[in-house]
Amino acid sequence: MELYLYTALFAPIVGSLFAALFGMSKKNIIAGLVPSALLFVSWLASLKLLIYILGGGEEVHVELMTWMATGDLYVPYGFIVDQVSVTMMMVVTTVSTVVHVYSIGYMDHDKGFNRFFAWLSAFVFSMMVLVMSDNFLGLFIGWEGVGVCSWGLIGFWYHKETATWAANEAFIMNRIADLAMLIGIFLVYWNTGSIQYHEAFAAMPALDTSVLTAMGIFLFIGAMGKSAQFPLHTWLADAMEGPTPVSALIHAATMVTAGVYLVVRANPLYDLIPDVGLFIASLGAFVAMFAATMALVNRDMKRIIAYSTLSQLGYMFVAAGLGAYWVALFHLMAHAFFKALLFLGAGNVMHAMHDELDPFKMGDLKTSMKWTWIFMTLASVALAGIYPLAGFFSKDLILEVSFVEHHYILYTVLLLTAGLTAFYSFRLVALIFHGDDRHTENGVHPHEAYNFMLYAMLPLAILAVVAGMIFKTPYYEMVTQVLPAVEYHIHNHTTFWIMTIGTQLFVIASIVYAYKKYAKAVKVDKKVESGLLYQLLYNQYFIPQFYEEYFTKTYRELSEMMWKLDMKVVDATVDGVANVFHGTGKATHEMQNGNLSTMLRWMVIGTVVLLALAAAFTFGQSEGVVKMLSGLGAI
Amino acid sequence: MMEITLQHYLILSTVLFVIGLIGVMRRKNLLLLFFATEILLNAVNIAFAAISSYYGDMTGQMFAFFIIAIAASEVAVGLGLLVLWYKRTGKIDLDTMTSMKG
Amino acid sequence: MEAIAFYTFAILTTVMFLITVLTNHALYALSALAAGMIFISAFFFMLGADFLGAIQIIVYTGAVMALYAFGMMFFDTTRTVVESRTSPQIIFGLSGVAALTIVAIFVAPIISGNITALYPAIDGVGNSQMVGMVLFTKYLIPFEVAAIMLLVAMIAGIVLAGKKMDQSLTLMKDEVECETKEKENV
Amino acid sequence: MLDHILSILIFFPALAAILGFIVHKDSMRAYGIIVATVEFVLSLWLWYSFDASISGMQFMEQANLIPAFGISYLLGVDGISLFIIIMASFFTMLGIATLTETRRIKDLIITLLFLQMTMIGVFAALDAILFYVFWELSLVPMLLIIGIWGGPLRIYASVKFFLYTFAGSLVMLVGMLFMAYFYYQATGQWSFSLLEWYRLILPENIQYWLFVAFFFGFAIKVPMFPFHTWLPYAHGQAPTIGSVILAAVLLKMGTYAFIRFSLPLFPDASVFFMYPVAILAIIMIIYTAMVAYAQKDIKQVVAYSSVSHMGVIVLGTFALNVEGITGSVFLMIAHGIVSGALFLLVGVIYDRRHTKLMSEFGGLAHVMPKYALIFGIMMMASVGLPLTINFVGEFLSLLGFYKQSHMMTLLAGTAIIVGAIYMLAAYKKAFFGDVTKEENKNLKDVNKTELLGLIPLTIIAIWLGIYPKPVLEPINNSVEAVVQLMHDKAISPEAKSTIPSIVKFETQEAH
Repeated sequence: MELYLYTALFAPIVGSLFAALFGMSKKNIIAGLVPSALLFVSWLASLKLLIYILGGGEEVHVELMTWMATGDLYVPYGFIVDQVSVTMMMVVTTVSTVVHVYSIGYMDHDKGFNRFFAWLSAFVFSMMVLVMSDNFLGLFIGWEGVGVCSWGLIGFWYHKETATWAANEAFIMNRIADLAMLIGIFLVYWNTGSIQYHEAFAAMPALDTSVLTAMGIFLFIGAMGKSAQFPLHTWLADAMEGPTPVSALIHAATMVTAGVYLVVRANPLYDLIPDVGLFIASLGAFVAMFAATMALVNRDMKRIIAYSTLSQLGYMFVAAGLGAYWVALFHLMAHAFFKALLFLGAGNVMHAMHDELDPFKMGDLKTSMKWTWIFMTLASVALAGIYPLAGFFSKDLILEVSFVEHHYILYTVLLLTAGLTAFYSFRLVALIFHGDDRHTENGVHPHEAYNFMLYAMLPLAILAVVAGMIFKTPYYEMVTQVLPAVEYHIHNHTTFWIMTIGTQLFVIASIVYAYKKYAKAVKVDKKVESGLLYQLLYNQYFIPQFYEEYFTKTYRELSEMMWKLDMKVVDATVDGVANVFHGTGKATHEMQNGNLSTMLRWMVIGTVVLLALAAAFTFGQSEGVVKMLSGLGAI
Repeated sequence: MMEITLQHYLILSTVLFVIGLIGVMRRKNLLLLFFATEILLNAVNIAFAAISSYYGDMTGQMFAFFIIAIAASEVAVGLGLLVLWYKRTGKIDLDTMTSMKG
Repeated sequence: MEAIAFYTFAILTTVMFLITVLTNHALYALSALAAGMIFISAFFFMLGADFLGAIQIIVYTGAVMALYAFGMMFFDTTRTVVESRTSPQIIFGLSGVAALTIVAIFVAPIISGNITALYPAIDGVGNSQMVGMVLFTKYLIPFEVAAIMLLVAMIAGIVLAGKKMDQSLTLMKDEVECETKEKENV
Repeated sequence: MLDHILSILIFFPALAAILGFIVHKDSMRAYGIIVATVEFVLSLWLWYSFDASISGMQFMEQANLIPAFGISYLLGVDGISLFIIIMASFFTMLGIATLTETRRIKDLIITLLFLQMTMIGVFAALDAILFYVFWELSLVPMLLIIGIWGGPLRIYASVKFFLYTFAGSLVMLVGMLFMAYFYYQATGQWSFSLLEWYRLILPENIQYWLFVAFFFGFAIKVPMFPFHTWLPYAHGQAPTIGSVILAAVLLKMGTYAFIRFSLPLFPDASVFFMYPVAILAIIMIIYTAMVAYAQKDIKQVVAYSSVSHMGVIVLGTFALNVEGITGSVFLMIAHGIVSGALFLLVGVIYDRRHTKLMSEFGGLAHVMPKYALIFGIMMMASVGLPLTINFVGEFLSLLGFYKQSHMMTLLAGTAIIVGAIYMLAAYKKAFFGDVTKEENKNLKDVNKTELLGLIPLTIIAIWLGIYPKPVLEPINNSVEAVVQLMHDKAISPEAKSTIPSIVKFETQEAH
């Protein structure tokens, strides 16, 4: 099995390096094909491992070599394939294979074609390291690795100011969280003596709760950055500046879920500190609602999907925070499929519309882009959680979890959010594909994407439909071998049915309302748009402006000030000391006027001073002085 | 009248020395400045001789002796230089000697 | 008796030296200095340093003063010396402080208490004899060095002062300059 | 020959430099490269023959210089100094090989070879006076390099560099003399040998004074806040080669000396001054990072980033445990490689455009993709990305210090944030966007000579990031010895408990 493990892990980096060889030359289709093929190999290897694990196999644990060893610290390159990581591996390889194939078409005309695949495969490698590592520091390698790849891919079109700005923003915000993550790792190391998962977790129950809480909080702050939780969420929407396949792979399916993965992975820790778990859940619910509201009014197709991702991440954190780790992971998986599909569909639309992102300038695309329409509608239905698509099984489960755990406030928030989700998803679908044609006037003549791109999307579409239904039971069986096996059933059948059907009806009502409002000619209601609430939502609660105004600008100004301080105070002090000497020299320069008479007078003054000193020493030869002088070596 | 002790001689020597110092500072004429330096040397000589005598040690006299020798050579060389300078500039005023200005 | 002699000579020497320092006439200064030197030799005799006293008279009053006298003739400083005055406060202030500190040091017991004779004088031996003994045993090398130094000084004095006694160096320099100028003009 | 390898390493370049005076100036470059390569091969041989399992000094040489005062010619290397020596010879070789300077090249190469002698001398010397001599001698070639081949403000910069560091080292010298005097008082004989000094346990108050005296010399060299202002000038005015060597090797003298002198000689004082020094280091990290962000000149960004990283090194050193000190020594190597490479990279663009202002560039990634790639890798190494060389050092340093103080480590850890801010901002300004300036449109990408210098550095930066063991292991062994020595020497119980003992079973028996 080790061979499969290494194949799954290293195939992507081989692909990346291969593509990098062509990085600076002209577009070469082979630079896209080889990484895709290698990713497929990686997928096959992961599949093999999945089958092995499903068949009740032992977890595969290998150590490649030592990384760092000093003092008591020992960090190997260790990898583990267990039930959790194999799930993640399958998600990552599946989505990334699809996205790679899709990108061959999507990036067809881009002159950075080869570079793109180098970055993308490197990202997959980092992600694999992240999920397969058997220790916190290995996870951190992947953690930072995906950060860098995300930086490179968001800023892929580096001639665009907005793209590079967004790339830097993403990287720096992630770094803030990474610091907390590092501190968390330090805490784990100094308290448990190891950063290997199993050793560290084994030592944790013996620790003080306050230490564990600190650990949990710091690690979670790390997760917050990567999963773009409030208040570190702004980078995700801006990250949409990157090419759309990137958004599909990184900012929907894989990287942003790393935070959830971390919490799931550290479940022995979070089980010990339910208070932190509750905090995570509350924050998750808040973000779910908060992001959904921003998605309601946004006019940028990709940002709407990005906010939707954010919202779904909130759901996952609710599940993870409440201890339903397997539910969180399950939603992570289902979400990866349908959200990637949604993004890829959006990519098709963008291509067709010549990179137009405003859905209000589209409309009636269903005639020219039938398959994209079908895929996106499917994905949206799945996202909305309509039976029997994937979203129903995973998302409804989270609602149930919160209900069963008696967190009714969370439940209400999530329920409302489910309605909002349905509304904005179908608002988007309705605006893009239905209604009147608003794009021809702009001189755009849409056409469907390449066939192979559509075929590439097909697996995701199928998975988005069936993932929930088919996978739920075997998945549950498998994962609960390592995660706490808690079944969430509402014992009262009546309640269960009322809730399920009620939720479904609520969601369907939202969908119908969205269609009704946007599927026909779009009327812009000026009154609503000038309203406070609309402005608040449209401007993302003014948080980006707030950050720009109070953090970015302050930091810039503070830096300028520091520089001035450095020059005008610190350096000036140094120069001041030098100037004192120089000035003394200048002042005493007068003494050397060349007049012998003056010199003689100075000589006499010197003599007098020396005499005075001699006298002083003569009379001052008390004990103390003698001691001091002997200390100086003068006597 | 009381006995003359070493202190008397030392104080006399000091007084003479200070007179010499006054001369050194006051004189601008090089030749007269030389006179002042002679006073300084003599003042020291008195001190040496006195100490030598009061402690019964010959070292002081020896030093006085060497100082006299040095004074003699100083006068020889100094006057030579003075003459040379006078021939070059026609002056032996200290204020005119400013070539060592820094 | 000794006290009377001491005070007399002390006052005389001080007055002589003060004249030397303060007078405006070079000739007065020279005469006063010569007188002062002789009075100082009196102290030497009083202190029993006969040899030193003799040397003082011979070398100072005889040789050094003669040299100065010749020098003065040479410089023609028989007339009143005109000097630019500097502020007397500084001069006398400094001198006063110097005097005070030196005296203070001299009277401090720590200095005068710790002296022992390095080469004690031997009883019954004359001063000149004594000087000779010490000079030619312990201080032989300094003595020889002093001799060489005197020789060097003599030669230096002759060379410095005696070079081209008949010519004015200043004029000579001017002539050279004039010649070059003339050449340029031609 | 192996017995005298250190002497050979020290004096071979100096000898070659003297011979260099008779070499014709056209063949001087080749001569310089050959000499530096031989030297580098010798240093590699040193590494090859180095026994990593021994924690003490190896290849020791001794000869009495002034026996009356116990001053001797005492050399030796351990895991701490070994790699800095190799790095010194490596960078001299690389520097000469990639030299683009054309003015007075003969003098420059001779100066560089002399500089190499002093650098290796500092790191190999085990006698305080010998150390001091090399320490001060190293100023002279650097003064010449900045003062002759530097930019428009070169005289000011070089004089500032010289006087500032010189003033600091004088205080250090006084400290050394006192140390020897105390040794004399304790044992009745003079010695300046560091190994002898190690055996001396000083009373605490004397330790404090001596620590401060040594601290001045080292801190100015590091340079620690607030003594850092000579560095931006020196870097700003120095030619590329000067900056590279200054950043890569000369700055390491200060931090190396902390580990060699301050910690083992004054363990109690080190514990006492741990927090003050750490506070300075933290100010240094954050403050200079902010200043770096405000810079307009890309070389100044790298210069200030150097200071910021040196802060992490100092912090790691004063963690006073194996993790931290090992990390800081490793970070010295890492910072040498990375900042050296960054200065080389800045030199590349300076050679083409004769300006270092970022506003003059923009969009360089379009015209110089290879350059952008290498710069990108080095930038990522500089911000401490895992699997690059800096991360190992930074992680270990911070990990070590976390044991001492949580809050301070959190503050110091902002290094990874602020570091990313200024580096990414600079990268964005210079490389991203459209090519706006006409002059930049036809810039040539890195040529073969430049690649010759940059590719090895890139490889090392990644190789040691992925597999640091060959370097980390010898360092670790020597650092363990240092920490154990400190633990044994510490007087106050507070210091004893702060500095961990390596020999675990003994302490367990004691309890």
